Amino acid sequence: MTTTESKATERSRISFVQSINEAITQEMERDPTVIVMGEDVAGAPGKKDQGFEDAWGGVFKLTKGLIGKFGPQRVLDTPISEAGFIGAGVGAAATGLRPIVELMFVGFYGVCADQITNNAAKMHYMFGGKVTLPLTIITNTGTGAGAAAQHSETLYSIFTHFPGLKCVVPSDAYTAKGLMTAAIRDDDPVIIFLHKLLLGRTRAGLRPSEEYAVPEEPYIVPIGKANVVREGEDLTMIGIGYTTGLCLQAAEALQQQGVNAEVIDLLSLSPMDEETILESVKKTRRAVIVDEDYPRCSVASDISALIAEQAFDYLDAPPKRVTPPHSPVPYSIMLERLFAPTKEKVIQAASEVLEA
Amino acid sequence: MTTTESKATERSRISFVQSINEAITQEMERDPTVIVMGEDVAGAPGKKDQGFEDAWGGVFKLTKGLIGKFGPQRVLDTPISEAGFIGAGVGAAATGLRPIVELMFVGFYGVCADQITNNAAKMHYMFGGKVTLPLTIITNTGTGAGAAAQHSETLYSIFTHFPGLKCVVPSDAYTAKGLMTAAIRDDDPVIIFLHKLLLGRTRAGLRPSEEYAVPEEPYIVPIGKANVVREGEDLTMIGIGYTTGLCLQAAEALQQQGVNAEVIDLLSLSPMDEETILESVKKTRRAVIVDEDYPRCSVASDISALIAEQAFDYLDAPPKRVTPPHSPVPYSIMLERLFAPTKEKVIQAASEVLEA
Amino acid sequence: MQDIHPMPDKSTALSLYQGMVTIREFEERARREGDAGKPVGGIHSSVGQEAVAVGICRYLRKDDYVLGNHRSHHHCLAKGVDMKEMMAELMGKATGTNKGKGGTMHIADKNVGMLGANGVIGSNVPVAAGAALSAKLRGTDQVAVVFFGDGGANQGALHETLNLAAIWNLGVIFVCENNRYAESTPVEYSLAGGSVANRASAYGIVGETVDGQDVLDVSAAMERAVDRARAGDGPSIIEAKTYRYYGHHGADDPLRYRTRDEEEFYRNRDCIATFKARIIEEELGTGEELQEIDASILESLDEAVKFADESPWPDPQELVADVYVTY
Amino acid sequence: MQDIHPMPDKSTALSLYQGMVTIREFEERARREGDAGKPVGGIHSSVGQEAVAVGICRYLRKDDYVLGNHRSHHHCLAKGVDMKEMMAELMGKATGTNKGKGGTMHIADKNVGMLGANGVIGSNVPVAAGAALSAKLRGTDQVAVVFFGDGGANQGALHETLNLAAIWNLGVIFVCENNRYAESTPVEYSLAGGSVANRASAYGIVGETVDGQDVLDVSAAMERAVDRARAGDGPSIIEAKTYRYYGHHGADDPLRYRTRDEEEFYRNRDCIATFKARIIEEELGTGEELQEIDASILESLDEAVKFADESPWPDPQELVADVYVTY
Ligand SMILES: Cc1ncc(C[n+]2csc(CCOP(=O)(O)OP(=O)(O)O)c2C)c(N)n1
Ligand SMILES: Cc1ncc(C[n+]2csc(CCOP(=O)(O)OP(=O)(O)O)c2C)c(N)n1
Ligand SMILES: [Mg+2]
Ligand SMILES: [Mg+2]
Repeated sequence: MTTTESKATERSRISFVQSINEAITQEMERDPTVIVMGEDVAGAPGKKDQGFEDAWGGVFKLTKGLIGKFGPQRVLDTPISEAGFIGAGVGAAATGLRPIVELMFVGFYGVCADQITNNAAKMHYMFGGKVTLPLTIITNTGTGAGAAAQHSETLYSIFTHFPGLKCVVPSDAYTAKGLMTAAIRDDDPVIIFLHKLLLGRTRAGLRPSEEYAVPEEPYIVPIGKANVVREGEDLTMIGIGYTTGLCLQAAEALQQQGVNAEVIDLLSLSPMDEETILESVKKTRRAVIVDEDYPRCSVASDISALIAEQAFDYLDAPPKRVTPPHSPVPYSIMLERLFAPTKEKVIQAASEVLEA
Repeated sequence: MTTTESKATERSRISFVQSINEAITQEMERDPTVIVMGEDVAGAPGKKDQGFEDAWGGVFKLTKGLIGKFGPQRVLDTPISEAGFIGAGVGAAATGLRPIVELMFVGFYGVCADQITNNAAKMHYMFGGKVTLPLTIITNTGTGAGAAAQHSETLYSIFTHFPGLKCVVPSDAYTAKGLMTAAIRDDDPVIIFLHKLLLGRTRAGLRPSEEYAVPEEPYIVPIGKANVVREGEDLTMIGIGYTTGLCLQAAEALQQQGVNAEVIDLLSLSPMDEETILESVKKTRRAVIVDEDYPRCSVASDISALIAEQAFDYLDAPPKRVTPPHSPVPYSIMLERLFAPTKEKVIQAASEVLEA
Repeated sequence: MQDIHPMPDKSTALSLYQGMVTIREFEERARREGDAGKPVGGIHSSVGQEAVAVGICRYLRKDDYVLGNHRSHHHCLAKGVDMKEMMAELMGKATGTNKGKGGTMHIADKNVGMLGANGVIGSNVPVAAGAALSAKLRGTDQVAVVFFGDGGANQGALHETLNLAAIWNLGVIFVCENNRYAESTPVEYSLAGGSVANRASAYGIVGETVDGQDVLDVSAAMERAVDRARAGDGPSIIEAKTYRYYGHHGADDPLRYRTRDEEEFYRNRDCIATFKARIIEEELGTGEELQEIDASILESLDEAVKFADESPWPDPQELVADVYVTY
Repeated sequence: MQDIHPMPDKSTALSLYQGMVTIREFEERARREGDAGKPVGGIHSSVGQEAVAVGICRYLRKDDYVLGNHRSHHHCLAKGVDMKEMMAELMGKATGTNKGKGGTMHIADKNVGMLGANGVIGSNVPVAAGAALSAKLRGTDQVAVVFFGDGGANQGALHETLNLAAIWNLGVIFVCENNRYAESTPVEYSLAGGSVANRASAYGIVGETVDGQDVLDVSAAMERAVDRARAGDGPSIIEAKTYRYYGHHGADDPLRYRTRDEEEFYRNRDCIATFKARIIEEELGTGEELQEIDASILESLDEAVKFADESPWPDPQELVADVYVTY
């Protein structure tokens, strides 16, 4: 019992980063066609004979240790040429491999968007379904690190816009491993968006500890399914990745005021689990959507429109969005902390929706 | 009288393309800092001594004749290096010029998105307002030419997503000239989206002929203002560029059935004229949004969410969106014609909204 | 570039001839079908550039990869894509290579190693590196060829991919079809340094310039490049000097930016006519034999057009099919 | 690269010295302020690379343009950005160069021609061409300099801009600070062909390699490049071989990918120490004089930190200000 228990304790302390790392490791063990490419995904490339290897393991250590296990043939450090190596990922995916490529920060999408939205997203369709592209793109998002306008974006909305791409956003270590595994095994191009502030977190960050230990064996969190992470009757709060935690915190606070909020962890933006959203909102009749992406033409807009159009007759109040303003991310910590959604803003929005 | 009349007739026959061309010409005459860059915006560069000049005048002749008037210093043919020359547009705008750059088809954004969304959109903000970027980007959009998945996109939604960019979409020759002039004079980066199928049209395409002649003298259609192009009480139809014409046609057809539709020509996506939309919908209590961009995270979603959230208590029915499916643009004409909104689909949606 | 290459054996010579005529006649036929009102798309004709595609594909195996650009009918045909399916694709029919969903700028047939034309300039270049990487990791000696134009040479993706292929020693062959124009823009204006092949030295790889109107000059350079690629000696650039006889696409009048004299010059060095003359001169084939080849091509084209004409349109359901494998 | 350049006159020598020490001390001070818990951002220290920035800016006028990258404090200081405002910017204060909205990777001051650092690799390269184009069209002889790293050399935008600047004959000077690493990736691994300067020949422009630890070698090449640019003779590449003494950023331990020996080698050729030794050796200045310079720099830094500390935070309204000029 003690061994099992301490094992569970140990597994419950696995961080988000470790969890992604474990998913990649296990899939690489399972399937020899899985490879990893990106800048400093190992680090110190070509210097093994000088005693250096795996110097970085990725900017956030998501790929640490892989090169030791799988060698430089399958773990490829790249030059700073995102169009080049993400395009190479497309070509490798079309010819029998399952590449995982890292786009270090999502804001860098602009130097390689063509490969993602014109090639990865469209080839399967344009070629009449005769070529498949099992490509996984990992990218890091979010504010909170004082990294200013180009290094703190979220941007999953623009990828969700494109037919042909799948977009997933884990919210904790458990969903990180499961979605990462699902992404690698998926036959379509999948982008997995990882929020900086989640990376160091253990699963306990989102839900209470040991009973939610991250399983050691590989498992899948299905792409396209949202989770109801808290049940309630008074309103529905919808979170995406990092903001799911904010919703849960807000729900706890609201509980004190006698309000019982349901919280949905969206997990998947494309496809999006419209059913779970609608079912919940039809029950609670009120909705708050919490998203860190820019407000215009966003996932938050989509969800609000979905609810308005499909659950119109059930609503007691209009849906409400909690998002940043229509503004780039400011550098100064004093401004940055005003930018993104916070627990307080979620509570405020919930109160407004409840009063409406 | 006859001269005036025939002048008016002539001016009413001015096409969308001529209208854009006239706006650029007049602004270049007025302001020596206005320049034009793009692939084949003149054509046959460097071959004047062999008797060739202005061979293309742009892929759609939007810039025809400019090089003859303003010379190769101000009308610059570029290599196929969009990141290079649009980035150069950013640098030129930051240092005293007002560049107009052409991104031939919006689907090519992927090779130069970094310059548009990381530099043009953010510099003014990141630099504390101390640098302005009076850059105009012209780009061509839309289905209807059998040009398949990469050459037929709309994509204004992803640019509207980014704070710092302004996005406008003219719907006819009159708004084309006025918005183009406004864009050039604007101190912020503005993208003007031109639908292929509108380019050859005269103003009569949207509204009846002579009384709507395109004025010869320069004028502005203000960025951020929508037009109510048809008044009605029974429902509001919101069109964007090409789809405004579909809304008007649908409105005519509905009139036969005794339904009196109001039609809004949105014109500007960022900033968006929320007031005009809301005022109309509060009056008609029903809304149909018609957009050719992909449905997810789109301007259509935004408008639907806006109406739901801000006019909730006024609505007799949920808003309805008429958009393409979540799919790339197919090549075959038989499939392509099923892709985009049509007059019939608009009528169908209107009927559904009216019955709800 | 070499002045005169010895002719290959008879069957090779006739097969190269056949390859070039097939392309020429396919393009001419597609053009005519378009003029007759069939929805063949905005074709970028490859007439004039046949020797490049045929010369390059001469030393490729079926399992090697080819990636094209917007002007790729010749690449597809030279790599062995079925003419009937291509014609059906142009017309947007369900039996097309891409089920009618790609069209002229996106023809692909993985079964013969044609990984796709691509409408965005430069976009397929990195994809080719990925195909070569995949071959390397899978332990095969397949090579990947990517075609791009003189205009395409100035896209950033090419630079990134040349560097990547060089440091990873990938079996990619970068083939620039320098037909002197990108739309109406002459290469003398757009290309700093004046040579794509010379840019190879910036990356420490081999670059060669060949006469793109001479199928033997093209294939000779290609043989060397393929040998290097299969031996694991890395990528090469081949710049083929060639010419497109028609406008950029159907609606373009090239005399707005180039002289009739210039056109004559190239037409007088036509890749098919000169090669045909040598076949006859060196007695590798008779006029009749060649006519038979021509006739059988024309017959196949009649069949292809008939096939395309009689093929069904895609089912309306196809609009939303193949967006994903699963969704 | 030249072995030994003659020293300039006294005042120039002292001003170059002062320029380099200013950078060194600014970086060290910002680092310490960060260690002490002040929100200076994830600084990419330029310590070790001072001679490049100072050597390049030696022949620039105030109205010339400089564009930087993520590691740009030295570029800013060498171009004349105010130290106080820079320090305030690092701390996110309202008095910063960018009103606290840009931070370490985006410092800009148009008044002294600093058009901005930039956090996206390669992103500022085309912008520099635009500044040069604008100068040309406005009829001035201003030049534009863009700094990028050995890692940045492999971004597509560089290729596009080199080509563009060459065909348009723009007064852009492309300065590659080859400090041997991009994060942990050695240039020997990432850079095909091994030289950024040699890539110039691909575009028919001049490329020079200089000793980036020798301010005089850098400035000598720069003088030639500026002359070409002002004379309308087009762009140049200058590749400066240099070294960053610290990790990629504050949290990076460089000994995970390079040896102490290698670090020692470069530190022993420190750009400031060697230049200082020559000043004294050639009697252009005494130890005391130099100490005075040092002291006054340290004093200015104290003032800068005090200024930053005492400056107000941006008003909350600033969050949504400056998104547009009008909206
Ligand atoms: C990124 C991008 N920019 C512009 C275009 C429009 N375009 C299509 S073909 C073409 C010219 C291509 O010239 P080149 O590469 O020389 O090939 P060629 O047409 O001569 O075969 C251009 C500019 C495009 N398809 N993609
Ligand atoms: C397009 C893009 N890709 C990746 C990064 C992340 N990144 C920041 S600095 C850096 C290394 C840059 O190396 P180099 O150009 O040599 O400059 P150095 O840091 O050595 O000064 C990388 C990969 C980025 N900022 N932008
Ligand atoms: Mg060409
Ligand atoms: Mg470096």
